[in-house]
Amino acid sequence: MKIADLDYYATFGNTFLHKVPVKLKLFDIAIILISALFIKNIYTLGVIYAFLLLILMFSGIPRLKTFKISLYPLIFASLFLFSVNNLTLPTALNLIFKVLCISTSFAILILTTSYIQIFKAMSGFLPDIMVNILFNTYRSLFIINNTLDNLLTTVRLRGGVSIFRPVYSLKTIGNLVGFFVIKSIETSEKMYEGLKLRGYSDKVFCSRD
Amino acid sequence: MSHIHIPDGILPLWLWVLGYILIGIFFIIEAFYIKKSQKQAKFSLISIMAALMLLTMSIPIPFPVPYHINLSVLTGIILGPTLAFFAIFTSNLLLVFIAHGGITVIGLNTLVIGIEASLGYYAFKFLYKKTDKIFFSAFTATFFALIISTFLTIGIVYAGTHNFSTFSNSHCSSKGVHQEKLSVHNEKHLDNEQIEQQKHNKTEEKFNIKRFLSLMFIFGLIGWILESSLTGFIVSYIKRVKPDILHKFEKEKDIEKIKNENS
Amino acid sequence: MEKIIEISCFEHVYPDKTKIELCGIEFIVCKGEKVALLGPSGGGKTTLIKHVLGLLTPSHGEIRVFGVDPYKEYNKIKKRIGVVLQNVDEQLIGPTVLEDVMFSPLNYGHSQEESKEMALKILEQFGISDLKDKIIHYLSGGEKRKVALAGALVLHPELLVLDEPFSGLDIRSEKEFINLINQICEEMRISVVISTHNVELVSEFADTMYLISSKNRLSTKGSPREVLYMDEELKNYSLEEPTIVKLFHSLKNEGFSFETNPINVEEAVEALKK
Amino acid sequence: MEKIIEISCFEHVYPDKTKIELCGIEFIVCKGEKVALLGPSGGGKTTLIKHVLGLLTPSHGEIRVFGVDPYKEYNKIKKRIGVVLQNVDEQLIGPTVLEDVMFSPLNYGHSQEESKEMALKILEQFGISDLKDKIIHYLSGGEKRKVALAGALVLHPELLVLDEPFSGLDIRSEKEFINLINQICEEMRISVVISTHNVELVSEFADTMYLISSKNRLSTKGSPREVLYMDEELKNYSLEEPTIVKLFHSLKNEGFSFETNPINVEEAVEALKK
Ligand SMILES: Nc1ncnc2c1ncn2[C@@H]1O[C@H](COP(=O)(O)OP(=O)(O)OP(=O)(O)O)[C@@H](O)[C@H]1O
Ligand SMILES: Nc1ncnc2c1ncn2[C@@H]1O[C@H](COP(=O)(O)OP(=O)(O)OP(=O)(O)O)[C@@H](O)[C@H]1O
Ligand SMILES: [Mg+2]
Ligand SMILES: [Mg+2]
Repeated sequence: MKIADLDYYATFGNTFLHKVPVKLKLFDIAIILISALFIKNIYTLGVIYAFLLLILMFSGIPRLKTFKISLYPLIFASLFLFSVNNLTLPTALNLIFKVLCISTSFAILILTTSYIQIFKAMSGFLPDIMVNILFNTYRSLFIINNTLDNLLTTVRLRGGVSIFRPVYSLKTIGNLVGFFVIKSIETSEKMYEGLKLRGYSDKVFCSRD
Repeated sequence: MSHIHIPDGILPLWLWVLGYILIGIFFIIEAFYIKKSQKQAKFSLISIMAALMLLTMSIPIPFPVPYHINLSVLTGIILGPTLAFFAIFTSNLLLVFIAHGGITVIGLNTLVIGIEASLGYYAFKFLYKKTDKIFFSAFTATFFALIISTFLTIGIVYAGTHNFSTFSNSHCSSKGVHQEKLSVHNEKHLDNEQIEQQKHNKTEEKFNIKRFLSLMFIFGLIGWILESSLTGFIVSYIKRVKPDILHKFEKEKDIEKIKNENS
Repeated sequence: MEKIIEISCFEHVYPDKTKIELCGIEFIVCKGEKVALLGPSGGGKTTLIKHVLGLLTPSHGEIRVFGVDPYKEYNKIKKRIGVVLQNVDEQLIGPTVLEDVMFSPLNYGHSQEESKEMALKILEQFGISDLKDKIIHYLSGGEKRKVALAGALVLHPELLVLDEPFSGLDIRSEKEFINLINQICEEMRISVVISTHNVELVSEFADTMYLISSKNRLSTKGSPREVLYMDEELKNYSLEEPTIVKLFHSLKNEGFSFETNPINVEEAVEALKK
Repeated sequence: MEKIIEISCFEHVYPDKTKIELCGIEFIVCKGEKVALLGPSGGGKTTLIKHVLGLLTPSHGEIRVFGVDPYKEYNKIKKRIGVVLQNVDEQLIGPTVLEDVMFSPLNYGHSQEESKEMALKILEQFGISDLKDKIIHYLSGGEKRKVALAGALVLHPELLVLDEPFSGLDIRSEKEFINLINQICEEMRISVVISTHNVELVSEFADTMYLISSKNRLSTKGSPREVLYMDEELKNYSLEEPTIVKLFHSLKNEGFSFETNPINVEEAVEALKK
């Protein structure tokens, strides 16, 4: 799922989870995180995961999509599990539950809370420059996302890249990404001009409440 | 896959906290440096590179293995060896928020990929100065940086998991013993004999670093080649279309040339 | 006459629930016809065009291009369609003009030499051979558009789709560009669909006009002369009449009467002489 | 009258050796004046504006804005200038509309409450209070422009600089936007510099017009009525006359004579009645 779609759900969704204060949600995540990391009993972990799935079921956010997102880290986890000699089921389940608990809770968070709110909550303990970078990245993401969409559409309309000529295709993709990088860098230059003209004083970027 | 995201829950507490601490210290020093050297102008570039790294992952590459581009070496080349860390940290952080996992290892991941970016930067600078071949330099630099960073990842995983059994619940009863072992291992975890000995102990669950290594290399190799050639094509394209982005490398080269002419 | 595009009535719902319903009359493009799609910003012109190109699929309704559903079978018809979308800037990929124009032929399996020959020929036809080694990035807006158009026409498609080809150009370049399109389409006998919100220029290139209202309805159809003088209609579509039309409306309101409905300066002069 | 901008003759060389030389006559903006900078695409309008804003510095020539060199001392004058550049998207910084408009006040040291109050007031004045909690990237093109303008005017600057504020808008929105600018500038007594390549609209907002030719020369200056009727000049500048002007030229060539030089529909009706 694309970041733009996630942001859309977070912004315009209207479930009860959207209304929970961000700080509370982050606190909950922290608790889940700590328990997932330190609990060794797979049954307890399983219960936590089941609880998260239950929330997901009744939250009103797109269930299947969220579930799919949360499965992503399993790819990496499986790589580690394959490398364990004499792997036993409990060990595997233990790791899988840990990973899933964490990713599911984050998936629920991101579908119900906009980045803006999360960054604001985080601005308490991150240095100014980092907060500025975060907000600016968020804004940049959406600007250059349009560019990327247009580029990909163009390639599609003009014949697309084919798997049968790998080197040529790779070069085309290289050109495409190169173009994208250049465009993006120009975007950043324009953004900085905008910042400067509007009086950016390298302190405040965004109101904090 | 040129990059392995280490999932949460594999590495022990001390290791990932250490990662956070290291990256924290680095950022504090860096923030002072930015303030002093008036490099605030770069911060929109940092954000853009972070956004780029996130977005390029979604570009479909028509190859049998679903592969996503990472662009960390390119980030290094464009942002320079230190500022690249900020962009990498940001993109890692945002990745966690789209549930790609790995909140505990953000510090370590940033460290590894950041080192990859700066190594790539220096390697590219060196090679480009010597050979003046843009594609070759970018390709080789990326390939080299990727190999090193893979070894770093493996090293970290090894440091964290060579006593993997302590992590499993099924050995709760022998926890004390294992804890003891842990301390022993930490002291001499490169002791080959010890590992051999462990290997013979067939009933015990054991993180097999060799198998992990080969897995990483099988998946890695395809990824490295793809990523390196892509970086090569991208940098060549930039060189042709907007060479001023690579200005810093050119200057060095010119100086070199002048020196050569003089001598 | 052979119908190239046929859309009866379709509805599209964007992921954010924005619903675009383009119903009312059928949207039909015949062989050799030049069709203009006129509507205000946000009216749904791009949405319609994306459906024609198979980039989107409607939630209701059916779309036929060259007799097939473009969303499902775009591969079958993609060689027959040339496209220039709204942001030219992001549609030029090759580092140089020549390489960019060669992009499609290469992708469709022509050899390097063939592609080069085709590209050079079309650049010649466009009168921009001298640009061939220039780097895309440093072209002016008007030049970029010409190159994009050359890239779209290099394979001699049967249908040309242009989404707001004039935005950002100054009037002189707009006129130049229109002449180029008219001339090339004449030569190659291509059907054209152009979306625009520029009422002043429509009459210079379109045989048929469709209006899209700001409420995403498609209904009026006719020749520019007919449509531009329906001032009630235009109001409903939150479009302004072109200056000449407005002038003649005002004059009629003042009690003058004219036999013709002029839509450009020459006709206006003729009408006023009487 | 107090001169706010003074540029005599300057030359700028871009890194890729493109040389822009804007010489000929002085470019002067006085207090309370509304100046339009008309020129074809690639003429150097943006270049001139970037010099005024101190984003570029000339290799030859001198630029004075509020009596200082903007490149070196922009900090001294930045509070007195409001800007909206060509690409609005990249100038909207804050995540939400309200926060974006609050950006400048916050950065100039106003407190959180003050800033908020100022932002709310200007949004009210613009009639877009209902947008205040919207996230920037979900706004339409026209709305984005309004927000950018609100952000530029929130601190009540003395000079407003707009670079092609109308590109990409349809005619209706253009007119709306012009009315908004005219009204606000009247209220706040601001001097305005607007660059555009739209000859049709110039007469609706400008007191004074400068022409930039496609060969990067700045020379003609005058009120829209004067300049738009210099058809030789316009030709040289590769610009077209507005439709009404063209019509009256043609009529004059046909032997009619008029006392006035109309530049809009109402005036044209008056003139034709006689
Ligand atoms: N990806 C999208 N997601 C959500 N809504 C969209 C999307 N694209 C377009 N829309 C909405 O659909 C409507 C029609 O948009 P469309 O781009 O088709 O209009 P248009 O006639 O091409 O306008 P313009 O002249 O600005 O290009 C608008 O209200 C727009 O906000
Ligand atoms: N960063 C740059 N590097 C090199 N050349 C540039 C750069 N920016 C502008 N130019 C060139 O300078 C000339 C004037 O450009 P400028 O953007 O000032 O024109 P403009 O009148 O604003 O045109 P438009 O209507 O397209 O915005 C053009 O020929 C352009 O190619
Ligand atoms: Mg459109
Ligand atoms: Mg410009």
